[in-house]
Amino acid sequence: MPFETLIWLLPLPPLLAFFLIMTFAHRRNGLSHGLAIGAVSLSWLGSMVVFGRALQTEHLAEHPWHAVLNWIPTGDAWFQIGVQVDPLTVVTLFFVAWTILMIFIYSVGYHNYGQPRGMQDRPGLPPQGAEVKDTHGHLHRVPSIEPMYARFFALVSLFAFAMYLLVVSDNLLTLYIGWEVMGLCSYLLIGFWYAKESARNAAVKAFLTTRIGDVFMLLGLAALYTLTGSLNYRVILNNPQVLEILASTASPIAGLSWAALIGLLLFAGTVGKSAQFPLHVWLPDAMEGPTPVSAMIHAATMVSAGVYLMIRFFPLLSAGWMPGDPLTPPMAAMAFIGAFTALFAATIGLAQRDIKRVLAYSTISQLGYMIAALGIGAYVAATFHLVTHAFFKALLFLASGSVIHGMEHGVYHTGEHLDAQDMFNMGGLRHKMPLTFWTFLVGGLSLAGFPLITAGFWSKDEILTAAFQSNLPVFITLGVAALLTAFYTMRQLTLVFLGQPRTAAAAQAHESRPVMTLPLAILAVFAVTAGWVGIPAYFPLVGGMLPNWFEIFVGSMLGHVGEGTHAIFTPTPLMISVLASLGGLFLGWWVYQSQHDRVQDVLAKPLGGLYRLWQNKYYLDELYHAVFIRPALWVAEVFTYHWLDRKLIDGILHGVGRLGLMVGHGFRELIDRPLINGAGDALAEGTREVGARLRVLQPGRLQVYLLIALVGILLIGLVLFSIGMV
Amino acid sequence: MTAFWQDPITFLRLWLENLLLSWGVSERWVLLIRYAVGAILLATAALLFVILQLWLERKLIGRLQDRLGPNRVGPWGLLQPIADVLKIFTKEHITPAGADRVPFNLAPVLSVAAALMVWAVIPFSATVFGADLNVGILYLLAVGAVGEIAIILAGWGSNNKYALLGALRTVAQLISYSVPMTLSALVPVMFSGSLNLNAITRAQEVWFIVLAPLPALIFFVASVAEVGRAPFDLPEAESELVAGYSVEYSGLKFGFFYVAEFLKAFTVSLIFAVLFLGGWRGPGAEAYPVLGFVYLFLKSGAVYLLMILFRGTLPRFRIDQVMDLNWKVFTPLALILLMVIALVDYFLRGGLPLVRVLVLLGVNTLAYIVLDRLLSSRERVRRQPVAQPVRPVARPENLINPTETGVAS
Amino acid sequence: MNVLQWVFVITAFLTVGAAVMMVLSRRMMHAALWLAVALLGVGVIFITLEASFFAIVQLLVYIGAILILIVFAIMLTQRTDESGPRLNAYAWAAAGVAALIGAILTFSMAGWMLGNTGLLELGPAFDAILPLGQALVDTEGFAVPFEVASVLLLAALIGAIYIAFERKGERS
Amino acid sequence: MIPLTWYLILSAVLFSIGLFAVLARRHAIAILMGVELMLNAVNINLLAFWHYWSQVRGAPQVNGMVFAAMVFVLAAAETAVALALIISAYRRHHTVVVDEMTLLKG
Repeated sequence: MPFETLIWLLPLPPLLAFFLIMTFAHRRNGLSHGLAIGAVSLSWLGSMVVFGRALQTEHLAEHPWHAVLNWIPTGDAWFQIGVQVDPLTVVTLFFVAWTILMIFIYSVGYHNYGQPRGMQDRPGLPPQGAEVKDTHGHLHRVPSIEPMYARFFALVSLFAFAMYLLVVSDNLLTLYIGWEVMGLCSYLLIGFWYAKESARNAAVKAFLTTRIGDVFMLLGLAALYTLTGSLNYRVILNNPQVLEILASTASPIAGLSWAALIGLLLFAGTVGKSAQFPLHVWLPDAMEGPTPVSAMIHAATMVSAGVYLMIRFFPLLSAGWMPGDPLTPPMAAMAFIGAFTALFAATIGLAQRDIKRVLAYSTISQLGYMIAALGIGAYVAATFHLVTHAFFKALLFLASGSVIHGMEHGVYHTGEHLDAQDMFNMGGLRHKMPLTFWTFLVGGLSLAGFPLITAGFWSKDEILTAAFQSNLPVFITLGVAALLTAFYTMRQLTLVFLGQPRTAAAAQAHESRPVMTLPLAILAVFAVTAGWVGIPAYFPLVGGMLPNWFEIFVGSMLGHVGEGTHAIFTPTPLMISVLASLGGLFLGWWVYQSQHDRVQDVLAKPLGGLYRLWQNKYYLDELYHAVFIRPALWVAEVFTYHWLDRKLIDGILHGVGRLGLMVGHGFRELIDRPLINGAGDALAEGTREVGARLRVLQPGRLQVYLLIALVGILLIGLVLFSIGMV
Repeated sequence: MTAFWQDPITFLRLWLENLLLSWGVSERWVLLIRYAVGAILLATAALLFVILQLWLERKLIGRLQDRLGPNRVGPWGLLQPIADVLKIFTKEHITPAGADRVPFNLAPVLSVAAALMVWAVIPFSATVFGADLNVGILYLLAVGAVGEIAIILAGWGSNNKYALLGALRTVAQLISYSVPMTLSALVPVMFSGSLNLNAITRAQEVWFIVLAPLPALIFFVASVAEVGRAPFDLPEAESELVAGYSVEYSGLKFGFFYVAEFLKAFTVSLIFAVLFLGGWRGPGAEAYPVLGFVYLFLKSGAVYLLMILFRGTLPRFRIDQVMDLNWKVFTPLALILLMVIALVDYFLRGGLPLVRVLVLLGVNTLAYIVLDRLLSSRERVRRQPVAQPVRPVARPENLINPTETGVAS
Repeated sequence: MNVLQWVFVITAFLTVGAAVMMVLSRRMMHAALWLAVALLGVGVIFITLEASFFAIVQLLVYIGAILILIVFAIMLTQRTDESGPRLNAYAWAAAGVAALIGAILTFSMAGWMLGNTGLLELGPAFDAILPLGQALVDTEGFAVPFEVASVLLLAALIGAIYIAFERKGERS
Repeated sequence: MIPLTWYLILSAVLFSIGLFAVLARRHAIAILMGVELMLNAVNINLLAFWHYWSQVRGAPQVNGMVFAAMVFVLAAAETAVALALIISAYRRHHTVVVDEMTLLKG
C-alpha cells in the first residue's frame, strides 16, 4: 500500500461510522458510540502515522505527498480531486485528530451513557433527568441518557469526516464540500434539541448567516477556476507564475487585481465560517447545541477551518506583497476586520452571564487575532495560534460542559429552578470539582496568555511581536483585546470556581465521571506543551532551550526558512503582552472576588450604559432584524407573494389556462369524439366480438387445455407423418 | 471347512446345501430354499427374542419405579410374556363399523414386517448376514418408510379422530426425525466409504462412536424418537390421544403393534451397534464368527438398556419441544457436523490414526461446547420470571379464618 | 419363460392393475394405496433391471416421502365429500387421447429394431453406484445439473412452505 | 432374458394410464398421482435403456441413472409444490376438484 493510500483513508472511517450508525445502530447506544469512537480512533491513528512520518521527511513543503483521482469529466480533461499532505496539513491534522478524539470520548460521558432513561425525556429535548430508587427506597433524581444518543454520534461522525476531508484535500472543491458538509452538521447539531424554539432559531440563523459568506466564497471559487482552469493548490499556490498573473491582471471591479478580488471573496467565506464581524452573530447563538458540539464545531475545528482556508491561501492573498510593502487589499481587510473583531468580541464577552457564551465570544475574539495576524503577514504566528487555540479552547469548552454537568447534578439534587449555565449561579466550585477546576484553570490561563508556561502566551506573543513590528494600530487594538481577554477569563474563573457558592445547587455540585475528565486532562497537557514547539530563539532566558521547530516546519511553506521577519528581540511587545495578561488576570480577580449577588454584576453599575451595550451585544441582532430580516419578510410576503405571484403570474397563467380550455373543447368536439373515439370504439367492439366467440376455448379448466394441447400435438404429428417427415 | 463350534450357522447352511444338492435339487432352487429357511428362522428368532425383551423391559422398568415387575409366572416371572401372548391370542378381533377394512387389517402386519425387514441386512457376524446389500443403509431408511405407511393406514382405517390425529402426529415426528438420523448415519458412511453395513463394520478399526460422538448421540436420540419411545412417546400420549393410532385395535392386531414397537426398539439398538459400536467386531470374532453374535448382542443390549433407562427416567416432551429439538437443534447440528467432519477427515487422510482420532474427538468436543453455549444463551433469553401466585392457594396455613373465606359455611 | 420373466410378467400385471385401480377408485385414500402398490411394482421392475439402488430409492422417495405427503394432503383436504363423479365430463375424450398416445408409444417402441434384445444379467462388475456418484460430482459430468437439482429442491421446499403457510385472514 | 420391448411396452401402458388420470380425474390429488405414475413410467424406460446400453457397451454407463435420479428429484420437488398449492387452494375455495376452479374462465 503506498503511503498516499493512508491519506485517502483518513476521512473514511467516520463516514463509514455515520452510515453504519444511521442504518444499523440507531437503536443501540453502546454500539453507536463504539462505532463512532472506533472510527475516529482509526483516523487518529492514521493521522499520527502521517504526523510521525512528516517529522522525518525533509522538504515536505516543496514536495508534499499527494495523490489524485479523475473525478468529473470537463470536456476533454478531467476535474481531478486528490489529497495532499504538507506541513500545514500536518499540524492541522495533529490538532484536529487529537481534539476530535478527545471530544468523542468526552461525549460518551456528557450524554450520560449508562444512565437510566428519563420518563419525561423526548427526542428533541435535552434530557430532563430520571428518577431512580436506591436500596433504601429513596427517590433520587439523576441525569438521564440523551434520547437521541446514537443520532448525536452519527452526526458528529459525519462532521469528523468533513473536517478530515477538508484538511487532507488538495483542491478548493473538495475543501468546499467538506466546508459545506460541516455547515450542514453544524446546523443539525445546533438544532440537535430541535424541540427547543431557541435551538431551532439558532440553527437557522447559523445556517443562513454562514451561507452569506459561502456564496461569496463560491463566487471566488468560480472566478479562480475560470481564470486558472484548476482548483488545485499545487497548480495555483505553489506556482509563482500563476500567482504573478493573477496579481497583475485587473478585475472588472474597483480597480482590484484578480488576486485581490478572489482573496476578498474567499475572505468573505471565512468571515462567515470563522464568525468575524459582521457575520459573527450566529456563533454565540450556536451555544444552544450540546457542549461537545460547541467545543468541537464552534471552537476547535470548524471555525478554525475558515482560518485554515486563509492560511492555505495566504500565497494568493499576499500575491505581489513582500514584508515591508503596503498591505494588499485582502490583507488590509483581514487586518482591519480581524483586529476589530478581536476587540469587539472581547468587550461583549465582558458582560455575558452564560458560561458558554463568554467562551463563544472569546472564540470570536481569538479567531480575530489569527485573521489579524494573517492580515499583517504573520503567517507562522497565525498558524501557531490556530493550533494552540484549538487545544485550549476545546479544553475550556469541555471543562465548561463538565461544570454545567456538575451544576445540573446539583439542580437535580436540590430541585431548584435555575439556569445551570449562568455563571452567577455558581461559585466555589473548585472544591466540588477539583479536576475540572485545574484543567479549566490551565485552559483559562492559556487563553489569557499567562507568561512562559502556557501555550497561549507563546502564540499570542508572537502575534503581538509581529504586529508591533509592522502595524501599530493593529498592535494597539490587539493589546487592548489581550487585556480584556485576560480580564474576562479571570472573571469567569472567579465567578465559577472561586469564592463561596451563590446557590444551593452550586454547593451540591459534583465532579464529572472519568470518561469526561480524562479528555480534559489530556487536552490540558496539550494546552501547556503545545506552546513549547514554537518558542522563538531570540527570547530571553528560555529562547533556544528548545528548537523553534514550528517556525521551521510551517515557515517552510512560504519558503523563507529561519529567515524570520522578527528575528530581533524587541522588549516592548513582550512587556505589553505580559503586562496585559497579568494585569487583566489580577483585575478580573480583584473586581469579581467581591461578587456575592447572583443577579447583578458588580461592574454593571460603574459602567452603566456601556455595560448594557455590551450585554446586548451592541444591539447588532436587533439591527440585523430591523435592517435585513423585516424587509426581507416584507418583500417575501407582500411584494413577491401578493403582488408578483398572486396577481401577475397567476393572472397570466389563468388567462393561458382559459385559452387552452377553449381550444381543447373545440378539438374534443370536432376531432376527438367523432374520429378517434369512433375508431377506438369500433376496434374494441370488434375485439370483444372476436373474444366472445373464442372464449369457448377458455373454459378455465386445466384438463381441457391439456386435452386440446395433446389433440393438437397428435394432429401435427399426423400431418407430419402423412407428409413423411416422421 | 469350518468347525461347528467355530461358526455353527455357516456350518449348518453348508450342510443343508450339500444335502439338497446331493438329493439332486438344482442350484437355483437350493438358493431359494436357503433364503426361505434363513428368513423364516431369522423372523422367528426375532419374534421370540421380543418375548425375552418384553420381560426384561418390564422387569427393569419395575425396578426403576421401585416395583418388583412380573414375578408370578415362571421363575422370576420369566414366563409372564408368554402368558400375555396366550391371552392376546384368545381375544376377539374387532373391526370397527366405519373402518376401512383393508387398510385397517393390513396395518399391523405391515408394521411388524417393516421392523423385521431391517434384520435382513444386519451383519450378525463375519459370515452371517441375510443379504449383503451394497446400499444397506439406504435400505434401512427405506424400510422405515414402510412402517410409516403402516401407521398411516392404521390411523386412516380406524375411522377415529384420535387414531387419525395420533397417526398424523406420529408420522410427522417420524419424518422429521429421519432427517437428522439420515444425516448422522452418513458420518459412518463417510468414514468407511461404503453404504454396505458389512463394510462399515469392517472399517471400524476404531469404533465410530469414538471418532464421532456427537453424530452418534444425534443418531441415538433420533432413533429413540423414530421408535416413539419415552421421552418421545407422544404418539401414545394417553392424556392427549387415548392410545394414538392403535386405539381401535384389539387382540392379536393390537399385539402386532405392540410387538412391532418393541422389535423396532431393539432393531434400532442393533443398527446403532452396527454403525457406531463396531458391530460384531471384537477379540477373536474373525476367527470364531460365533463370537460376533455375542459381541453384537452385548453391544446392542447395552444400547437398549440405555433406552430403557431413558424411558424410566425422563418425562415426555411436548409436541412443539419435539419439533423444536429436531428442526432447530439436531438438523442444523447434524448438517454442520457432517460438513465439518468431512472436511477434517479429508485433511487427515493418510495421517497417523491416533492423530485422526484425537482431532475428530476435539472437533466434536468443540462443536458440543459451541452448541452448549448457543443453547444456554437462547435459554437465558427465553427464561421468563416465574409468576407469583396471584391468589392465595387453599392451603391450611392460608385458611386461618375459615369464616372469612366462606369455607366454614 | 424363466423365473425372471415370470416375475416380470406378474409384477407388470400387478402394477398395471394397481394403476388402473388407482385411476378408477372413488375414495382418494384407496387411490393412494393403489398408487403405493403400483410404485412398489415399479420398484420390483427396477430390481429385475439390476438397479437395486433405484429400487430402494424408489421406496425411500416415493413411499417414504411422496406418498406420505400425498396422504397428508388427502387427510388435510378431507372435508370435501367424495360423492361427485370421479371423472370429469371429458373422460371419454381423455380416454381416447390417452389410448391413442399409449398405442402410438407402444407401437413405435415395439417396432424398434433392437427391441427384442434380451437383457442379460450384468453381474456385480456393472455395479454403477460408484460411477454414478462420481458422475454426479464430476465437473465434466453432471455436477452442474446436480447442483441445479439441489437448488431446485431448496426452492421447492421454501416455495411449498410459503404457499402452504396459512396467512392471517385467508380462510374465508 | 427379458426383451427390452417388454419394459418399453410396460412403461408406455403405465404412461398412458397416468395420462388418463391427469386428463380425466376431477380430484386434484388424483391428477398429481397420475403425474407420479407418468414419471415412474419414464423412469422404467430410462433404467431399461441404461441396462441395455451397459450391456451393449460392456461397461457400466451412468447417463440413464443420472437422468433417473433427476426424475426423482423433480418428482419430489413437484409433489411438494403441488401439494402446497392444493392445500392453499383448498383453504381458499374449500374444494380440491379442478373442475370447480374456473376463475380463469374466458
